[in-house]
Amino acid sequence: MIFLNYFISGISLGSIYAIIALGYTMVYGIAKMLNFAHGDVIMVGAYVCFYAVARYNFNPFLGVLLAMIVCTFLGIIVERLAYKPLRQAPSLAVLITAIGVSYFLQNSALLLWSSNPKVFPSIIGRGAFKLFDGELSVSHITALTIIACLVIMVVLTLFISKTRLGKAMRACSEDKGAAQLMGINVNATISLTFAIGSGLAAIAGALLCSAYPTLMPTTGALPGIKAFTAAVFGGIGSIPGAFLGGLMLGVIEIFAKAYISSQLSDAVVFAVLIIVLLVKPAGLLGRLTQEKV
Amino acid sequence: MTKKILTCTILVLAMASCAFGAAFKIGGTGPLTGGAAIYGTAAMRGAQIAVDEINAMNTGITFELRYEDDTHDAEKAVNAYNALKDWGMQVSLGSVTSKPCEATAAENFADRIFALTPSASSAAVTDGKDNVFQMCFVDPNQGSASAQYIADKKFAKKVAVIWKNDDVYSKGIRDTFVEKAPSLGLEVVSETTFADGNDNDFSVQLTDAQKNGAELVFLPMYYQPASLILAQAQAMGYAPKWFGVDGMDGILTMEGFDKSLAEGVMLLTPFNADAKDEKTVKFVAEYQKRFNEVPNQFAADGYDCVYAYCQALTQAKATPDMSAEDLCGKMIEQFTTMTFNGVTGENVKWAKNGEVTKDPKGMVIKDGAYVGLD
Amino acid sequence: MTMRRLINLKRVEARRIYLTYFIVIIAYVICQTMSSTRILSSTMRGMLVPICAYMVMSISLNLVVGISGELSLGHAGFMSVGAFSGVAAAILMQSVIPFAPVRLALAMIIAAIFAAIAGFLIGIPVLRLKGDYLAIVTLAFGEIIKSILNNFYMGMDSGGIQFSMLSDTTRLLPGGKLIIRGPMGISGIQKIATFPAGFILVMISLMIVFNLVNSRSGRAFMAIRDDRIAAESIGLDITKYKMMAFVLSAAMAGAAGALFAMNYSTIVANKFDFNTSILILVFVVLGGQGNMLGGIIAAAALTILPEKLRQFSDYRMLLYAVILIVTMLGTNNQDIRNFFAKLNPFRHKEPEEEEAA
Amino acid sequence: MKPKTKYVQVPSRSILPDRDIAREPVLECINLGITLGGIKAVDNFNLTIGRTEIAGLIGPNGAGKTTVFNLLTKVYQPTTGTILLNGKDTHGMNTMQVNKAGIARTFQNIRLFKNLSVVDNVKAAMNNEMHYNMLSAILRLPNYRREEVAAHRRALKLLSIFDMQDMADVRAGSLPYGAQRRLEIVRALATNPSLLLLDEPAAGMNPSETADLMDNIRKVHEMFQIAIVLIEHDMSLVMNICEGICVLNFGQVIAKGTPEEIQSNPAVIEAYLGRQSSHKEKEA
Repeated sequence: MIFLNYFISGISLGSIYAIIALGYTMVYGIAKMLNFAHGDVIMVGAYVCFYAVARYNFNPFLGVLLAMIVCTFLGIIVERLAYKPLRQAPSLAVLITAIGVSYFLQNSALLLWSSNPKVFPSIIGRGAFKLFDGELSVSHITALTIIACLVIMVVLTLFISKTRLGKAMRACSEDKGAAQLMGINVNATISLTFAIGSGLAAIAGALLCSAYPTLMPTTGALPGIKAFTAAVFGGIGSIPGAFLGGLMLGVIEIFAKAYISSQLSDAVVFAVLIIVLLVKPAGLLGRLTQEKV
Repeated sequence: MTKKILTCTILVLAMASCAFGAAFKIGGTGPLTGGAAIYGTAAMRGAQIAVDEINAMNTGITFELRYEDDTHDAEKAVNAYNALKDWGMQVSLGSVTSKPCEATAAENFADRIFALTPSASSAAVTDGKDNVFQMCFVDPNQGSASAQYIADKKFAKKVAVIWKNDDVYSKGIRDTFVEKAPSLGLEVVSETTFADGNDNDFSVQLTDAQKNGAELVFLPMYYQPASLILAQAQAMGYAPKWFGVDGMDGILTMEGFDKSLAEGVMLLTPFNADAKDEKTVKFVAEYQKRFNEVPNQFAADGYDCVYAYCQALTQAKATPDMSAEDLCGKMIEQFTTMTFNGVTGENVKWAKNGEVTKDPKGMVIKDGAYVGLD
Repeated sequence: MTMRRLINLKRVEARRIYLTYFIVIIAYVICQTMSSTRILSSTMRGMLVPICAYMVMSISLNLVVGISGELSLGHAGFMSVGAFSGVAAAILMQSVIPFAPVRLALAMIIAAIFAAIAGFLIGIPVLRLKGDYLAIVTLAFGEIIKSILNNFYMGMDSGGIQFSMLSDTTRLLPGGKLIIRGPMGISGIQKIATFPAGFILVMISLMIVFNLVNSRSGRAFMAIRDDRIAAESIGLDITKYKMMAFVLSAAMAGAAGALFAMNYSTIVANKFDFNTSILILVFVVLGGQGNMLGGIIAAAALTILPEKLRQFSDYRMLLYAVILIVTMLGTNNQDIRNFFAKLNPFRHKEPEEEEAA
Repeated sequence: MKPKTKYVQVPSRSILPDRDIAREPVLECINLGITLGGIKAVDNFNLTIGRTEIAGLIGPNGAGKTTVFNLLTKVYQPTTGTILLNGKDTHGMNTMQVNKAGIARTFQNIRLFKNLSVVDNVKAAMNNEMHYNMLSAILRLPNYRREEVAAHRRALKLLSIFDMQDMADVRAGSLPYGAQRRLEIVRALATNPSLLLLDEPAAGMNPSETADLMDNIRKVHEMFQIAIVLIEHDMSLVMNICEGICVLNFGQVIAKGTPEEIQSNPAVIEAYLGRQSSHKEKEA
């Protein structure tokens, strides 16, 4: 039973990674850039939600919605000012700019909201589903996170495969030049990707801070890196891959803590990542592209 | 708003120091940005209040305070220290956190600038340096004091320890606690860790403690992860006794924190923001007025440091025109002999090696407030 | 096709190499004079050694990123290995070799060797991957190194050196000393790193990279970077050369780590985390990939910048972020670059790259 | 290993010219095939190239010509069949090893080391004939200087075949298109191959450039006495220069023979020449 409990802890941690990884992977898949500021957009989303719910007594779901709107605008602004001018630049330059944006958001948050940790009010309370006479418990927030992940995953997949905008996104991801020739507005499509990715970040922020309720300006940074790892683990660019990668990373982390060593759990997690990438160089569900000769 | 007040005080201060002649230049480094910013900011604010109060009191001693950001990093702390040296710092408040302070303390020692750190608590800070003193308990003492306290009060026989594996403070307390526990009849049945980056989920640590029948969980850590541990323990229905250290202080002041979670948590801390003595009430009121927050132990330590300096400088009949090196000799003389009363303790004394002796107060949280355990 | 477009690469490169040496030497002489005559502020004097260490890190990572064309996000890991092994070696040698400069030099060599070994071990799996996957695996290794060093204990007594992992199980005899103490790192380091030593290390690193670039190995690195498939088709051993660049770079990073660590009295594994790796990468990208002079100037500038921004107190790191973003935009946006290029009449106009299809 | 007998058994070595008949061929492909993405991109490919032969590999777009080159140079590992290079099976070798064994190539999409100078592109290809180690390079020891000087001289000499010695220090990526193509050939030659594969060397060249190229290929052939296989759409070039021609369509060899035989082969005319008179357009 303890094993199962650990497994569920792993799933709940993993579902958080998964929801962050979804945003990462989507932006990567289409804009082909590692948006290291994603974790910090999550933090901003969480703060907006916190202030809406805790200070101004919004309905939690309205709070999340507000956070989504704010983050979407933030995403668009950041994209417009910092990333768009670098469309033609080498990818490393964009990566460094993203890191600059990450510092910027963190330090703005520090000035705006101070360094004092805030305790995030859970958006759906702290209850849990008890199974097997209470031997096993799945907290509501875990259930909500997984449902949210699944919904987002399905909606995103449908959006990308069925809608016109989604198809434009896929086209940009395959070949920007060709997409342009087909009359797709590549710039607008990439901006849209950022908008959606940032909106997702707001949801991730609310869920992250509901599950692990402390909120600081650095809250998003480390989960962001873990989620990035999860996205690569599942095959970066692949939406189901991000979901699977996130869940697996969470489970591995908890099992490593429980059965190997809590001190070395990070080392174990990253070692597993390396092994997976050696066996499957494009991640679990990723596609390996062969260079044409 | 706080920003404005700060600027105003600095302005007033600048004018004051012009009006009354020179002031003692007192400087410190601490994390004002980054993940540890809360500790540095608190210590700086505490010190600032003390400086303003002393300057207004007309005791003949005036201070000019400057805090520099070290982002909780030894390299940046040395840079910050050097910036203070360039400014003309005469006495130092060291650094707020342990590792940076180890680095700046070495500089203090080499430059013969006296340092009294509010909260850098590792033993290596003062080790081998005659002019570096601490306002807070040194970590090993806190570990052994906690073990002693738990054993004396017979809180538990079986204890679990959860500590932060990449933190000097946590590790320092944990080491002596675990070392001392067996001789006091305490059995450490579970010992688990966490680190930056995996400090969200504590289910494994808590399950391990529960599985091994720990009646008490010792938490040598700061309050932010502790708040997560308490919440998750409650969610899984695990209710052991909790015992914290001085870093736990501040848990009640977290915005949005459900105080019922901390019900019954015990901690050893030199400072209690709810204490009713005159000094504490005055300090807490002023802090709340300025910053809209309840001061934590870091703020109190910063506050006390400045007052301790004030006392020592007065007794030594020091004047601001003295060099840092002259002041250093006088301060060593004073601090090893004097007794100080502050908000973090009465009858505070320092040993020759810079360690502080003050009585840790056993506290328990009842109805969302600290109550003395004794 | 005008002949003006055909820049004589050899001449440009030779000029750039001599300019780099020249600037480094001049900068050293100026700083050393100002430092010894105390014109330089304490802040600047305190930063001389770390700047040298970061310059070497920048050169070292440039060898991987700029010259070999692989993205590494875990370079601080090698610095960490070097810092810990170098400092430990220096402490162990303290009684045997009382003369500090020799001890420092030996410690840096030992640090380089240990970091090179780490680089080799990591290189075996890492170099099989490409692009972003390689980047994430180097990140992972950086984290693993940090995690291991946070749990590593080493002590010495009259009986010799003892190691342990996870918790301190070394049984040191009385008089023995625990040198590496897990998360507490190493404390009480003798500060034997000096600015001249840093300068020498920078010069050696530059010499290694410049001389290597103009040799068969350097050409192989760059050939592989420019076109892996073509490089294979002319018989270059990709794995061997990638490994060579990686190990050499790790060794340089190790020496830099030792230099850095011995400028402070204390060192912890957490110092060398992802953020430090990124900082070094910023030096390289800002200075221009493959451009050693740019890299070392960026290293110096970005180390000094946060200190010069202290007057802005709380807004310091915010400004730092803004400056970083604006600089990246300014150096990489074609419109902005063209604008500046127009202002500068002496600038060589780089020809637009024509993709041959 | 029985390469000799196998070679004798292969019936389809019709394009081997008489002058090499007494010598072992440089290359033999036996039943070579590869499946890419479920499609048999090349199937049952048999070809033998003599020591000093110049052969052409032609066929419509998508016939699998470049795939054959990729198989020979092990960019792709063949799913079936054997490649014998100088009588030795190349099974299990990678691109680098195949090059060391004697095959050098150029690419359809030019693959130069763009940021290196012209001469360094050539010297990079001479890597395996230099032997000084990293330490000699860093310390600039005498053997470094000696070998570098020798390599530089040889590189310039190779460049001079194509009249490129004056551009030695120019960045390869900034060369005009034709010069880039020529440089690729020089680079391939610098590895001392016994078989040179040229993938559309005349693509994008104007007629006078093509004529120069033809001369240069002949010159190279005479100087080095090596075998050359070229893929080319420019029929005038192929017919002029090649002693033997192999025609591919849909991954299958449909004809082999001398230029005259090919020109009159009905299958070829139907598949290739008959369907489009592209070489006429190209010549224009």
